[in-house]
Amino acid sequence: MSITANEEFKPKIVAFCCNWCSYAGADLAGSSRLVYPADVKIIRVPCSCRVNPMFILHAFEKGADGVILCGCHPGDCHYSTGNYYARRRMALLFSMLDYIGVEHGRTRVEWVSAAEGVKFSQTMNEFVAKITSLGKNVRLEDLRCRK
Amino acid sequence: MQEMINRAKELLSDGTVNRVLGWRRGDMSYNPEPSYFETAEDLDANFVYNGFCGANLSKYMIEGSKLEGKTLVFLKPCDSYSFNQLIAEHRVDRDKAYIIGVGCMGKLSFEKIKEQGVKGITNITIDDANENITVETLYGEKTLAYKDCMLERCHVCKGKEHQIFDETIGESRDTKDADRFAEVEKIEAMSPEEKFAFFQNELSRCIRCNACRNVCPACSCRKCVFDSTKFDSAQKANVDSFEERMFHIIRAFHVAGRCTDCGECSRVCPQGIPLHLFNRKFIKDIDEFYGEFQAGVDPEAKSPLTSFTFNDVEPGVTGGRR
Amino acid sequence: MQRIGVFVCHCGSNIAATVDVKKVVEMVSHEPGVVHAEDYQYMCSEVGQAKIIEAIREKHLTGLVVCSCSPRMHETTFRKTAERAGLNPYMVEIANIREHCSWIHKNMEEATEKAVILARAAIAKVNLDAPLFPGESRVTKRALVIGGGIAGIQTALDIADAGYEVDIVEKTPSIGGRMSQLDKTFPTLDCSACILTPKMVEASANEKIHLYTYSEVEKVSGFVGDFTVDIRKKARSVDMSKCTGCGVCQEKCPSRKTPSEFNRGLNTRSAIYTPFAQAIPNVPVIDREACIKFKTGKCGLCQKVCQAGAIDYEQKDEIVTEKYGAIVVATGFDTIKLDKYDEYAYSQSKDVITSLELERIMNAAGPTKGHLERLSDGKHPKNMVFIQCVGSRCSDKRGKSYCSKICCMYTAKHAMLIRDKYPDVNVTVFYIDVRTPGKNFDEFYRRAVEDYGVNYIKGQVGKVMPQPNGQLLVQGVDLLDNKQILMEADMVVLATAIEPNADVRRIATMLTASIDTNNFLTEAHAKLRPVESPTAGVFLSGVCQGPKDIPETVAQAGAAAVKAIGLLAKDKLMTNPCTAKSDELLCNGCSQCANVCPYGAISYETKLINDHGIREDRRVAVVNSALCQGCGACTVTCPSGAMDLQGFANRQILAEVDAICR
Amino acid sequence: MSISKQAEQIREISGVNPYKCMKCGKCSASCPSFNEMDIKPHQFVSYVLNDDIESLVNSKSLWKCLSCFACIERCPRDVKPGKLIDAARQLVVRQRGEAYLTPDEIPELLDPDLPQQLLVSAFRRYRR
Repeated sequence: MSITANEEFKPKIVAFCCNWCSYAGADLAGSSRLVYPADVKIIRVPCSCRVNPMFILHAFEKGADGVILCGCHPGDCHYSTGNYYARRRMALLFSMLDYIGVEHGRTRVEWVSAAEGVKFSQTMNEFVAKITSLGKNVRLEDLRCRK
Repeated sequence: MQEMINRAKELLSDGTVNRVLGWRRGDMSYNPEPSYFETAEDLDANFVYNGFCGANLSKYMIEGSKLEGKTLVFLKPCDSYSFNQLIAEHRVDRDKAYIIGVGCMGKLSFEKIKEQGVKGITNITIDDANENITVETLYGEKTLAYKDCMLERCHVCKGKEHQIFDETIGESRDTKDADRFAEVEKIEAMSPEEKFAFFQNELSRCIRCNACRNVCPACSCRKCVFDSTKFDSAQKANVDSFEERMFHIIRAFHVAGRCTDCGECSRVCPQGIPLHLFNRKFIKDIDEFYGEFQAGVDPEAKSPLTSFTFNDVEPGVTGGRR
Repeated sequence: MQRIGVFVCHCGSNIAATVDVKKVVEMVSHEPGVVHAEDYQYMCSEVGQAKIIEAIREKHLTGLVVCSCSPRMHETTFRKTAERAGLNPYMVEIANIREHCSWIHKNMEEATEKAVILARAAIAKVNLDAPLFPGESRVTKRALVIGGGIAGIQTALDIADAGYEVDIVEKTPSIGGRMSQLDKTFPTLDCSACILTPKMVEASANEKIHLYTYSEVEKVSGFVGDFTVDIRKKARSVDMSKCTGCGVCQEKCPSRKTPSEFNRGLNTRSAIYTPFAQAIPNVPVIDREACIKFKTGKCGLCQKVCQAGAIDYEQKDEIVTEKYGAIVVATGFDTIKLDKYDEYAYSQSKDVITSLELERIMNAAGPTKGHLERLSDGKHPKNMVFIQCVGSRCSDKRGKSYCSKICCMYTAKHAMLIRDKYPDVNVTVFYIDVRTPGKNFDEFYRRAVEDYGVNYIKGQVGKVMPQPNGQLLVQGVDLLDNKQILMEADMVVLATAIEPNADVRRIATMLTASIDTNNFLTEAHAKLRPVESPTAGVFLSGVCQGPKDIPETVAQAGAAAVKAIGLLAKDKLMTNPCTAKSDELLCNGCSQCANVCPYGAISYETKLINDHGIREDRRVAVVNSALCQGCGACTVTCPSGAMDLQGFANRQILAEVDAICR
Repeated sequence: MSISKQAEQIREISGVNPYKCMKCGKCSASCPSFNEMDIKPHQFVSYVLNDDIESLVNSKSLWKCLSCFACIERCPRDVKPGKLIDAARQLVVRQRGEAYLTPDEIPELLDPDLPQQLLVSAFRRYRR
């Protein structure tokens, strides 16, 4: 990994959050002042099922070091069934990334309800720690994008 | 083969069909190509069916369905899965096709023949029993076992049964002698570094000719997302290994749950990239996670990615299986 | 190219204390498309909004980015601001630099950098925004209330009073709910039945109210203003139109061994039964699990004795499909199971009971005809111990983390009633805290102590030990005296925690209403929208939303009714324009999108398509924007990318990703 | 070692967050050794919170706790005073260095009045 010892590695992390549960959970984490690293940037989507595997690959391509998808708990989807589809899509995608040798742990799915500010913050802290330990994403980044 | 020609001529002459979709003799004995035939004369002169007719004709029926009248299409057992899948996706019109299921004794790979150290090939003939092939070369004749020259996909043959047909002609042979997922499992057992190196090596050869996409019966979009401006993923001139990786993952994802494992992608790849390893990984995962599923068996069946159960595996668990 | 204005809010010091707003303004002003950037103390204030309007007009802005609090808070506000200045409201994006930034980061440099990135992502999205226009949908002028307890009854009465049709679906054979099981009510000690029964009668007599008792909601589809609901009317085996409610069938029924649900299993009932004397409707049901006729085919006694010929063994479940504009959930509560609290010996001794069981014992229509007696031997108790917070305020895995709210008051009520009726009984209450906020509540509790001599001890009970002589040995502690207490009791009453009715999970799933970790239904806003669920058109009434007593429940029931009436009073609703849209030129017609659509909003048409000169009939997907709710499931399923979601388009999300990863 | 360091150590050894206590007293209500103790189980928490480990360590209670775990089992807030007292004991034992209990020492210590439960819990705790 090409990080010099004295330069602290700040990972880039994209979090896709569904509008109804996880985004609200992130809001609750905020209003409860539950600290998690600034490396996490949240993109609001209506539902976890809106997240195209292409978005995730694209994020990695553009230099993200980790991507996390948060949605309503299975059974609680605002749109009834969206997260069930997301769960299958992500299960297959993550398995494929693992198969081509991308360190697993760079991708994660977590179900966070609107009431789970604590869980949201904990999840983000854990995820950032994980990505920091994995270091820079060098396998999926399109090197041309760094120029 | 003659039986097929005779039957095709009958169906043409009695007006059941307006044309025949089959394989046309190529410039060499080992490279027939898919083609329409509209006359008895053309059929007699150019129609061919032998061990080299690996091409899956299902996808051609997307266009065939738009033509006037019915088209007679010859489908091998494994091709018929693709046709069924296309019916499920409303891409072909069953009523526009007259399907003759043709027997298949396993199909041959020119690459496999060359791999056995045969050079300067001028002609290849296959014995009637499909046990041996005789390769005429500039340096003399050589006999090879049919089995050793088969396409990878034939070693994991899905069976002799046609999934859909109006009538059948000829005998089939189940050529399965390998485990379908053995190669996938071998890769799964590698370390992340080995896996990455393996795919890096394979995919670095990709020249982005799109042959895999063009031949794939599941890749039947009118306009591919990779050619669309909507996704900012349109082809870039300056391709590198990264983009190939993304292209092949996304392509495999798009056909996941719909891919019948017909193996055409690997067959046509001019660079010999084992593209089926992507599709088969998804098939294996789908089988493991959601129960066995073979696309193209039942056109009414819901694809694994457009259905779910309340207790599906969690992505985290899956990702961390090992 | 858009002309974008960026407005950075200080939110007092909420944002400005951690984010250098001036720097954010400076940084974003160089972003592509940005022609205006400013900051202000409170963007959401009148002055702040006026600044936005002024900028829109002066600089001819085509898009807005407001860097402020969560879009869940003020997105609507700023959309309306934009609209007032003549800008399409959907040309507004919010960068959440409060909840997702200033409130959770402590380092100013870090927070400012993140705020800039979040603003860039919003700018990138606005750059690709297109004006959107809401459609209209109709409102069915009828409401559904799920649950026929006091909450459901009150909501239905209020809705009916406003002139709208309302249906109550109640799963038990009678409306009335938990309140009908109570003996007296605090803080006035009037009889529960005396105040509830008139309301039950009123509900059944009201011509606008239709009761579906012994029925359950089976399926819900549709959306606000236009729900379609399947209601399963379970086979009553009694013809409601013929039954006169004479009760002879219940007297004669030979199967009498089934524990009475209404009396909490303290006595038994017949197989054909009404739960209680004042049941509405006063029409019994046959419990087919218990009925001898259904089990063996022999008997049929009730049919023989029924003068009205109302017994119908052939009756089958019936599914009724109705349309509603609004749905109110009032599913209520139950007490928790005590199987994890062995130390209180609930399962070991019949004389350890829950407070709800005590209500039945104290009730004249209850299993002991209102006499206070031990269930083990029928003896009159001399010493009674009440234990508070059984399963409430437990952050371990055994109980509930919340305060059940009603127990302090009903225990004071029980203690008082017992001391009043039986002055010879010593009553001891072990409590952790006595919580009595509420009008006349603390006075009520003090009366129990001061006027009735109830012995309140601060400290929990560790263990209840049944003795061979039938006594119960209670080991507790008096924390104020710092002494361990060992006392004998004849009866122990457990103030058992309450929890939402077990069915609520199923109902929430059908309604796509969210529930919290304790299975309480989530309100749209904890403070400002307490009776609305986050799902439009679904309202909350009573304990299904959180623990509350009767006065609060009735108040909330009325509030939920008002919200429902406000919706029903509208003729049309504006629909969310962020719906899916299919590009006909790209569509393969493969039907995959329709397979995943939860609303059945996608259909297929064969259309003549002109694809760059090629004219042909193609099967293409068409989205019904009135049905589409904008989840986006279809967009990901579509292999060709023909299906896209307006307001959350593929290119927009990718642009946000780019901005973040830049 | 400073006092607060000790308090910290107790929290670390016990894994208990004493702030979770809501002072319900169920621990004291459950304790079979309550009457033998000078500092009662429900008071352990405040001694830790007030950094008065000294008193806790020198109390009779430290050695009167039977480690029966009733308080741990029943504490509704996961505070588990029994773990705190155990941690305080660990603190003392660790300071004594190698003086752990070994099975050979048991016969000498045996007292017919000693509750069996104490013996079992002593083994559970100190035979490392």
